[in-house]
Amino acid sequence: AGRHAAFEARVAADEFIEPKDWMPEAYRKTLIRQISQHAHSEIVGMLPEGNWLTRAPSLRRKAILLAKIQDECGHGLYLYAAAETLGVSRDEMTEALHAGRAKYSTIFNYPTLTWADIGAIGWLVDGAAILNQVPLQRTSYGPYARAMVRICKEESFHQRQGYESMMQLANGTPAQQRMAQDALDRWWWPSLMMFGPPDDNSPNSAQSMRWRIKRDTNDKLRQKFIDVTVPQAQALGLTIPDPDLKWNPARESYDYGAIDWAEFYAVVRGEGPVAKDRIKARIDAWESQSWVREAAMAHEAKRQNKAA
Amino acid sequence: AGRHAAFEARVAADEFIEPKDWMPEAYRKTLIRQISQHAHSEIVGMLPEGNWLTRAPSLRRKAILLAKIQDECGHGLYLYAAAETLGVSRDEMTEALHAGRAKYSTIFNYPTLTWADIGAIGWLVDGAAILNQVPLQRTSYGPYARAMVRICKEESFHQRQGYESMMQLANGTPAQQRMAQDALDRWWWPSLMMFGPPDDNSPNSAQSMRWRIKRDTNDKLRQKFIDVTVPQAQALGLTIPDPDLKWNPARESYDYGAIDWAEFYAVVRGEGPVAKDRIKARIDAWESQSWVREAAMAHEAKRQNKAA
Amino acid sequence: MAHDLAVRLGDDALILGHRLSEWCGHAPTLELDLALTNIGLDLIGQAQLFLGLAAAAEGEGRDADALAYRRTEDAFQNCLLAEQPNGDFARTIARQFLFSAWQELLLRRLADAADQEIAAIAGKAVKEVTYHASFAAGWVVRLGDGTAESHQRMIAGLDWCWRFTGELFEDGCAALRTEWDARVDKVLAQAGLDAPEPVRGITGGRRGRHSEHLGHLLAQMQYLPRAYPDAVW
Amino acid sequence: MAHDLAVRLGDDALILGHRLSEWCGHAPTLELDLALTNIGLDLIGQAQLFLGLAAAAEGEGRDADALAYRRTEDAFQNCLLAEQPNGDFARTIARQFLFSAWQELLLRRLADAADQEIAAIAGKAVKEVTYHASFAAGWVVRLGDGTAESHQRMIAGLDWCWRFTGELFEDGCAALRTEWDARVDKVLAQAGLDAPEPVRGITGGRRGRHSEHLGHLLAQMQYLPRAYPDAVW
Repeated sequence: AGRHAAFEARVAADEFIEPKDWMPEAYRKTLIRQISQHAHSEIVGMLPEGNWLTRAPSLRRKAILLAKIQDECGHGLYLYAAAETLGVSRDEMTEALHAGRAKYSTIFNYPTLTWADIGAIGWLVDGAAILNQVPLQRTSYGPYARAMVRICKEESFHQRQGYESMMQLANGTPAQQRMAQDALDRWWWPSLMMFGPPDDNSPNSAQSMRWRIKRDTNDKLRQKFIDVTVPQAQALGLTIPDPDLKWNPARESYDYGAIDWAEFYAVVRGEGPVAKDRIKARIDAWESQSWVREAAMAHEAKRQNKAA
Repeated sequence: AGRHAAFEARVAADEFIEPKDWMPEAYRKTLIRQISQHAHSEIVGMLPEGNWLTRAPSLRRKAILLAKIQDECGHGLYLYAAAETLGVSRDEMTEALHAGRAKYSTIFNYPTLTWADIGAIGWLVDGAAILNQVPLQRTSYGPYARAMVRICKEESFHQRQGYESMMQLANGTPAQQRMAQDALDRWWWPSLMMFGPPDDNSPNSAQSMRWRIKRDTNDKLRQKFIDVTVPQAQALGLTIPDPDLKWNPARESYDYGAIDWAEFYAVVRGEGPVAKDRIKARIDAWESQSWVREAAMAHEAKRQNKAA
Repeated sequence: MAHDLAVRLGDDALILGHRLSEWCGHAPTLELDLALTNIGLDLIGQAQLFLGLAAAAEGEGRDADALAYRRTEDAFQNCLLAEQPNGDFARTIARQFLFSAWQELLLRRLADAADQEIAAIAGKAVKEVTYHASFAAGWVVRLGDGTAESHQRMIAGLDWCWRFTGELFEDGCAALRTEWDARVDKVLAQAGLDAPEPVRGITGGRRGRHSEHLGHLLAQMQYLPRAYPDAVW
Repeated sequence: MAHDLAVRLGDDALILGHRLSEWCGHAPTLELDLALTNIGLDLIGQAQLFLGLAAAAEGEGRDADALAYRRTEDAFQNCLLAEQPNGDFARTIARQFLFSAWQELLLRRLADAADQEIAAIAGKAVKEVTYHASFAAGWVVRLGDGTAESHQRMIAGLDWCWRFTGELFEDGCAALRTEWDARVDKVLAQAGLDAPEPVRGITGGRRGRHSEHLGHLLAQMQYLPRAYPDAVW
């Protein structure tokens, strides 16, 4: 009980907990769940963007997109490494993803239907991710916080690139403008859902905030996202697909329409439009190529035998 | 010896030999080789055309091409059935093809690089095939001759469609005209090679002609093809890629340049530009889907058991 | 109304016909190669007729080819089931059976409908489609009742397709559901297969919101008319 | 002359970079996903520079994107090896090793060549390519010397690619052959693999006569600029 109180005190004092430090089992489990979910999201998130790599419309855009997806793969690797310091292996986490026991962000269960979706993902999805992640640079678990510092820097670069890509479309031909508006129409609501269920329906939030695994409530972050993003959409000449969206001078914030939480929970349950495609792609890549991983291990064993 | 002489006499009198009739072993073997090679050519020949099915540039062209390839598959089936009357199974013939023991026409080891190749194949390849095949309607083996009657009718339909498709290109935009000329440049010489080696290097021809398995020499058919095709090319405004091609008024035929027989024999040996792609496609289709054939047999066995 | 219907029927036939043409030269047997290209050819023929009708109804000087080759993804109104990748032979068969059984019911009704132009095409097409549905049903039974492997593959194929079947009964097709359910149940029972669990349907195709697969298909299909905009083929 | 060289170098990099981008999200491990996209990105970068140079040398107002996205198949001058489909990981590695080992030798020479513009790009790219060749060589050894399955797959991968290697030494590259042979022999020996039997080489890429694979690749790659000819992205 003494070490428990000491742990809580260190966390409350915004000190970092390190892998060798004692920590409550629930803290460890919650972190594993959160960090691995975040890692899985980076990896599954490569798929909707990868869908347009072979059709990127200019060499510059192709290079930017390749670099972005590469960064995401790197983020996944940092995050798996951070989770591994908590005593879980990457293979175990991968297995949990493939078996459906571990989640990833619901947003990646929506399809990328046009090139504008690549811009919209950078602008909206990375934008929302940054708001979720910036506070995590000061989260209580040291390895996670340090991974987030690097990730956040790259994410805001991606977000600016995404917005720039949308601007190109918004200033482009009528067909490009339509494409941009259509992308906003489809990605707006799923982006708002990225902040999670409303506060009055988010049971673990209080504990996570006390542990500094979370630093703001879902609704507060969501409101912040809306307030930042609406003027950006206006600057692009695009319309947010929410007839109830209105500036509220009293709150100095935008009021917004009701979110379809039934849709959110359906996608969380694995019923998103392309959920089956996403997880099948990951499982196929993993299972049909186990021979490569086995070959690398066999060769390494032979090499070490020779060296011995 | 008496039945041998009787056989030769019937053949010489242009009578049909039927499956139940006695025939020399060499005749049977030669026929199996020739008919199965012809069948394999129909089946492998589906691949270069199938390569453009998903990119056919109009609904009409797509339908025509689908129908044509379907006919070829049907020809393959008739021909395998004709060969089976000689005591070899389709599975044995398939296995010989996949193992490289059986040949198919060298022409299908060249790639279809543009849409014009589809027209060129119809015009030139089917055109050459018809000249080879028309005499076979009167070949001495009954089942083969009857298969050829049906095949020839369809082939000449394909040949006209191919020529019509080339005409559309030749009368089209400059880019289409270049495409048509390029296709002629690439398919001309391989088409001439379809008639086989020159007569002075075609050891089995005499025997095959005595048996009425062949009715004209390779060089004679080749000359006939050239004489028919050159005016067709002229009508299209296309240039035959042979600087030595010239009308010879004494022979009332075209003189033509030297054929690169080293290239021909290399392709016969399996070294054609896409030979590996072709045979791999067939083997993959066959081997990776054996489960379908096994399922059909298992179900049929269960059904018969129930009926019994 | 009739225009929308013609576009939907034409796009279904075009996209599924295109998918079947991808099998050409690669089917498990020659007989199946023939059957799949044959069904594909029937569907391309239907696409020509229905899209021709749709283009004429528009009155904007476009023809069936313009609709097939010059529209972008979001203008296609085919159902999501039709655009699903072929997968293995079992998935192709599952897709074909579920689709053709539905298409047969729809065309039967349309053959007797008030719109004479649609009725004429439907009346001709329904004969073809009756064969497609029966061919596919036969293979559902063979694979379901074949080996352990084919049984598992048939389950996986149905499972892949099932969530797209709800969409078939949108847009005035709700009345077809009972009869379709009965047909599907009967064939699955013959095949020794359970009907997949009900799932949340995935829709959007009729409003131009497709899966990620359609864009790749169109990139191939439309390449030549896009690359050579002035050419006639 | 310098123009043709820049087109060849640019097309090689573009087409192989594109092929590697097809792996994205589907590699056997995350580290390999990162490595393959990384090599792909280097190659796309090289393509921008070399095609930019080629376009400038033409002086017809085109830029690198116009060369990449508006040429038809027959104008591409990449080697046939670069356009071969990925196949399994072993074939991808075979292709990469055979290509990068050659590209490294060529760029090393060009970095010291008289043409200053090409030398500048080559000098930068050779550092990247040295890594590509060494990465791929490492995996040739791992797979060749790994399990029985990986050994067989590595043999098949090399066998698929081998007939396209002769083309690399055309067009003034004959002098690279001895050094390339030595490098390849050394790596194959380390991997416990025999060099494939000499075969009749398949060529044509440098003259715009490609395999059937390039057309499908370009249909995807060029789709958007073809479908929206007036748009800037």
